Amino acid sequence: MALYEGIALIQEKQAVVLDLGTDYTKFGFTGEAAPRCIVRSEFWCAATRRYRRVHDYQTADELYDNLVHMLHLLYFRHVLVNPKERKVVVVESLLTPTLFRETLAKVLFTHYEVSGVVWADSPRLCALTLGTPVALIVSIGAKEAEVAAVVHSCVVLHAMESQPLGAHAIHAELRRLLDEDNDATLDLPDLVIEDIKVKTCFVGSRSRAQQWEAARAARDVQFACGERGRLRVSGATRERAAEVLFARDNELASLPDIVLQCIMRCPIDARRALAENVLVTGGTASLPGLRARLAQELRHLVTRPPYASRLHVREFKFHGAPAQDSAAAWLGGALLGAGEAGAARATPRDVYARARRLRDWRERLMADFSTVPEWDHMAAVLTCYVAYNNR
Amino acid sequence: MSHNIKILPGATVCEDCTLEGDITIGGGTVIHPRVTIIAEGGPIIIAEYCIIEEYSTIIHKKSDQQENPPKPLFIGAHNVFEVGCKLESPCGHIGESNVFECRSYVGVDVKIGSGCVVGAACHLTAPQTLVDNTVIWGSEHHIREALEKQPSQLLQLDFLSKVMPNYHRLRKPNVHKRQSSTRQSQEPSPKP
Amino acid sequence: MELQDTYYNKSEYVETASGNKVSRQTVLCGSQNIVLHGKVIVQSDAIIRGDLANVKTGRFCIISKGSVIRPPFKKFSKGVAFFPLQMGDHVFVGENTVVNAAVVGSYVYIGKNVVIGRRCVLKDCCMIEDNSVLPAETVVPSFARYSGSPARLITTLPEATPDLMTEFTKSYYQHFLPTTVQ
Amino acid sequence: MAYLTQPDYVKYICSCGQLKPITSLYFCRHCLKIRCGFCICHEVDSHYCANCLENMPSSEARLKKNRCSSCFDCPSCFHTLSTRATMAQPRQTPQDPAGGDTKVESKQPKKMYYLSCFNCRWTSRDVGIPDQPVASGGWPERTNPFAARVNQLLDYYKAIALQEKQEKIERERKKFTIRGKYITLTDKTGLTGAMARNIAGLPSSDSSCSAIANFVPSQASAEVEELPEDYYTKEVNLNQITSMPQRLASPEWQPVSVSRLHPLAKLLSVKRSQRCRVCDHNLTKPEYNPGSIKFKIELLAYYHVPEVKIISHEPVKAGEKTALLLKLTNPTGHEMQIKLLQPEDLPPPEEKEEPKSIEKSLEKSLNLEKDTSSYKAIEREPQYSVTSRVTSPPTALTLAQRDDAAEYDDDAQHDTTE
Repeated sequence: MALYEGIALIQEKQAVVLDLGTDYTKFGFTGEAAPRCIVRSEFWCAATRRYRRVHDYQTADELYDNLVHMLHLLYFRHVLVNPKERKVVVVESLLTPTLFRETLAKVLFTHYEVSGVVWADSPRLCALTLGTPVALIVSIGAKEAEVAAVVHSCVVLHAMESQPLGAHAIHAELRRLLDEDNDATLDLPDLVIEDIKVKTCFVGSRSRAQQWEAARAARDVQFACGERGRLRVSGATRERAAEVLFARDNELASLPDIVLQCIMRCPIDARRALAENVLVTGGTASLPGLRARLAQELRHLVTRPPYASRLHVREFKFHGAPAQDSAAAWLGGALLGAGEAGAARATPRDVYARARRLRDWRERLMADFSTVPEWDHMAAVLTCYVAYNNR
Repeated sequence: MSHNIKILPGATVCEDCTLEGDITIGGGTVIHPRVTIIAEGGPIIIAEYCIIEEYSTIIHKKSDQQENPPKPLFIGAHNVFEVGCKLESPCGHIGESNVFECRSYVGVDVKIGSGCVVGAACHLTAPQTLVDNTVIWGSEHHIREALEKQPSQLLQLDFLSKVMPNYHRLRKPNVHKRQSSTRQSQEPSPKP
Repeated sequence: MELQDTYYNKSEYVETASGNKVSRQTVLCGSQNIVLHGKVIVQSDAIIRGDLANVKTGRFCIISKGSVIRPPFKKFSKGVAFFPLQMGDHVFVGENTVVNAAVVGSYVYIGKNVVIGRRCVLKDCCMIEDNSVLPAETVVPSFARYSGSPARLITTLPEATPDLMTEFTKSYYQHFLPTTVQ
Repeated sequence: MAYLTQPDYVKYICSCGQLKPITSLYFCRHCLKIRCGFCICHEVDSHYCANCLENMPSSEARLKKNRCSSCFDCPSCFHTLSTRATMAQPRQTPQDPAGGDTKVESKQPKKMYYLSCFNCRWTSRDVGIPDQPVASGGWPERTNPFAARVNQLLDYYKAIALQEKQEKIERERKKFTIRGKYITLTDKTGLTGAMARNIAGLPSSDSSCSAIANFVPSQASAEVEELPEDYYTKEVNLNQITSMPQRLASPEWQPVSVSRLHPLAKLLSVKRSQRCRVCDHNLTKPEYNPGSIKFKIELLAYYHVPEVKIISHEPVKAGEKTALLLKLTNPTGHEMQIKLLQPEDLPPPEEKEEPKSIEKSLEKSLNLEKDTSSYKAIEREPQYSVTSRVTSPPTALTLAQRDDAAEYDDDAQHDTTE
C-alpha cells in the first residue's frame, strides 16, 4: 500500500516553489538549483495604469485580488504551467501575518485549485541548503532582518529575533543622505534609490566605521539619473547608508545585537554550535562587505557587556549557501519539495476545503508534537541523520 | 535674417526644407524633406556624409553670452539625425558618427563626442557631456558605453543619393570648391 | 463613449474613388509606389515615403497628423536595401508617430508620439500605447499590449479586439466629415 | 477600440460579483451566465516563442526550461538580440594542431555571426563570446555554479526519505511476521525488501546508503571575505556595474559586473484557453498557430450580451434632471427584449440554485473531484457607489437582431431619459 503511494508520488509532476517576498518574488520548480524567475512582487494594474505591489493592501479582499493577479503573472508569464496540476511549496517567514497566509491559502486552493500546498518556514529551509544539524540563520530581507536558530530541524521559537533592519531601512537612510549631498529634497522613486544602492553602496570595515572621520573617504560618484541630470553620491553616503544596520542604541537592536541575543536565548549546549554555523542570507546580504562587517562586529561585541558575562562564545564561523543570497530560502524549498517527503507533507486540497483554515505554528507548538505529521516528519528527517553523524 | 546657404557638391538637399541663416552643408550629406535647420545664433556647418531625416530640427540658438563673431555650430561627419529629432545648441561641437534616434531631443548644454547614440525619444535637457561611444536609451536614460563605433551609413547614403533625385526636387549645390576654411570670415549673421 | 465627429476642411482633402481621404498637406513621396486600399484617411503633415520602397496599406487605416510612414532599410554586405512596408486593414496610427516597421498586421492600434523602430513586425491585433518606443527588429505578438520606452509587454488585449478595432476604424471613417457650412 | 483607450465607463456585473467592462467578460453557453477572467479557469494551451513565432511542444518546452533555442534577449536592456554576420578573415592559429583540412578552407574569409542589440548596442563581443560559424545557436551555455552541490543535497535528502520509508516498511513487516509463516520464509532470504524496491523502481538501498555516507555537510569557515583595501579609494565606473534587473534576469548567476552578462535565451509565451469552472466547458480556445488571431471557441459576452454605450450626458447637478443618451446594441441574431430597472429592483441571485449546487458539491467532493463549493467563496457583492438616479423609460425596448447585411450597423435603438 505504502509502496504504491510512493510510485504515485514519484510520477507526479514537479511541484513549484513560491517565495513571495516584499520586494522580490522567487518562483520556480522543485529539484532545480535556482528559481526560474526573480521578479518584483508587483503586477500591472489596468485600472490605475501603473504597477501595483502585492503587499500594498488594506483589506483581505484587496490582498486576495493582488495575489490572484501576481500568481497569474507568475504561472502564465514566467513559469508557464497549469496551476491545477502541481503542488506548491510556499516559502514563508515565521512572522508572516496570519491574514496573508490565510489569504494566500485561499487563493491557491480555491482560485488556482492547486492539488496541495506545503508550508515551510524560511529558517529551516535555509538550514536544509547547508545540511548541518545546527544553524543560525540571519536573513536580511526587504523589510526585516530575522535571526532564527535552527537546532536539529526545529526553530528555537522563543529565541527568534526580528528588527526592521532590511533593505527598506537602508533605502530610507540613503534617501536622507542623498538629500544632504545634493542640498535638495530629491524625492527619488524607490527603484532609483535601489539602483544607487546596488551600484554604489558598500559596508565599510569596523575600523573604518569607528574612526570614520579620519579614514580616507571613499570616492564620490556622479550618478546619472535620467532627466534629473547627475546626482552627487558622496563617498560618505556610499559607506554610511548601510550603517543603519549596525547603529547601536540603548535598546541593543542593531543587527549584531540581535544575532547575539538570539544565541543567548538558545539552550546553552547549542550556543557554541550556533555561533560556529552562521548563515547570512537574504537579498541585502549581497551588499559588498556586509558579511565581513557583521563578523567583525560579532567578534567585538561578544567581548563586551552585556554579552561578555553571559555568552561564552568566542568563535564565529560562517557558511555559504549553495545559492545566490536572495534565493537561499527558495533553494531550501526546492530541496524540500523534490523528495517525496515534501509532497507527502502537503496540505491536500480536500483537507483545506473541509477545514477552510491553516494550522499556525503557534497552534502546532501547543499541540502534542507526535500528532502533527508535518512537524514530526521534518524532525525525523533531521534526527535520522543526526543519529548517523553521531555514529 | 540673412540667408547664406552653401551646399557643397555631392550633397542631396530636398527643396521641401526650411533652411534659415548661415548654413553650410557638406558633400555627400543627404537632407530629407521637411527638415528645419535654423542658424539664428550663428552659422551651422554640417560636415560630409550626414543623414538628416524628415521633421528633424537643428537650431543654433541665440544666447545672451554670445561671442562676436558667433562661434559656428559644427556637426561632424557621418552623423545621422533620424525622423523627428531635435538638436538645440548655442554653440558647440558635435563629433562624428553619432546617431540621434527618432524623436530624440538634445538640449542646450549638452556636449556630444563621437560615436554616441541618443536613443529614441530620449530628452537630454540637463547639462552633460557624452563621452565617445556613449549609448543612451529608454525613458530612464540608461547609459552604457559601446564597444565599437557606430557603423557608417555610407551604403545608405549611396542609395539615397541615387534614388532621391528621381522623386524629389533638390536644391542645387552652389559652392564648387571646398572653402570651409575661409568661411569663418563671412559676415556675422545674427539679426538685430 | 461613442466617437465624436471630426471635421475637416473640404478643400484640404482629396477623396478618391475608393474612398481614401488624403490631405493635400501631406508629403507622399513616390506616390506611384503607395497603395492605399480604400477608405484610408491620411491627415495633414503626414509623410509616406514611397520613394524609398513600396508602401501598402489595407482598408480602413487612419494615419494621423504629423506621422511618418517610412520603409525600413537593411544593410547587406553589398549595399543597402529598403524593404517594402505593408500594413493590414483597420490600423490606427496616432499623431506624430514614426513607423519604420516592416510589417504592420491588421487590427493594430499605434498611439501617438510612438516610435516603431526599423524592421519591427507588428502581428495582427496588437496595441502600442502612446509615447512608447519599440526598438528595431522587435516582434510584437498578437493580443499584446506594449508600453514604455523601450516598450515592454504590459498586458494582453481582449479576445474581441478584431471586432473592436473594426468598429473603431469604421466609425472613425464615418465620423470624419467635411465641414458643411463655411 | 474606445474600450482600450478610454477608462471603462460602462461596467457589467459578472455572475461572480466583479464589475468589468464588456470586453473582459465571457458568456458561458452552458450555464447561460456571464463569467469574467476572475471566475474562470485559465489553462496553458500551447507554448510558442513570441519572437520567431514557432510553436514548441510542451514536453520540449519543459526540457528546455521554457526557453527558445534560437532567440535571445539582451542581458543589458532585455530587448531581443539580432544575429549579425561579419566576414572574418580566419585567424592564423598555429597552436591548433587538429586542423589539417580546415586550414585549407580557411583561406577565404568566412561568415561569422555574433549577437547584437539594436536598442543599447550591446554585442556578444562585449563580453568576449567568440563569434560563431553558424547563424542559429551554438552559443556557449553556462552551468549553474552550485549545480553539483545542489544535486548532492538532493540525493542526500532523497536517500534519507527513502531510508526512513524502508524503516517504516520494515517495522510494519515485523508486525506481520508474527502472524504469517510464508513471509518469514522469504524474509530470511531477504527477498521482500529487494523485490519491493524493484517493483517500486526505487534505487537499491546501497546507493541510497552511499548518498548518505558520502554526504558532507556544509563547512563553516571563520574567514569572511573582506573588501579589498582599494575598494574604498577606487574610482567607481557605473557603466561596469550591473543593475538589479540585469542581475535578476539570470537568477543562477546574478552577475555583478557588466563583463559577465550573457545572452538570455528568450522565454516562451503561452496561448491560454479558458474554461468555465462550474460546467468545465471551454469559453475560449485559441488556434494552435502562434500567428493566428482566430479562436476555435470564443464565447465572449461581446457577442451575446447587449452592449451599452454612453452617447452623451450633461453634467449632473444636485436636484435637477439631466439628459443621458445611451446606445444599446444587440450583437446576436435574435430579437431581444430589454427593460431598464433600478438597482434595487434587481432580482436577487436565484435562490433555487443554491441548494442544488451544494448538493452537487457534496457529491463531487465525496468523489474527490473538483469541488465547486470552494469556488463559491470568491463570489462577492458587487460594489458600486450611487450618486445619482436614472429615471428609465417604463416600457420594454425591443432590439432588432444584428443586421449583417448592412455594412455599418448603426441602426441600434436610442433611448433618452430626462
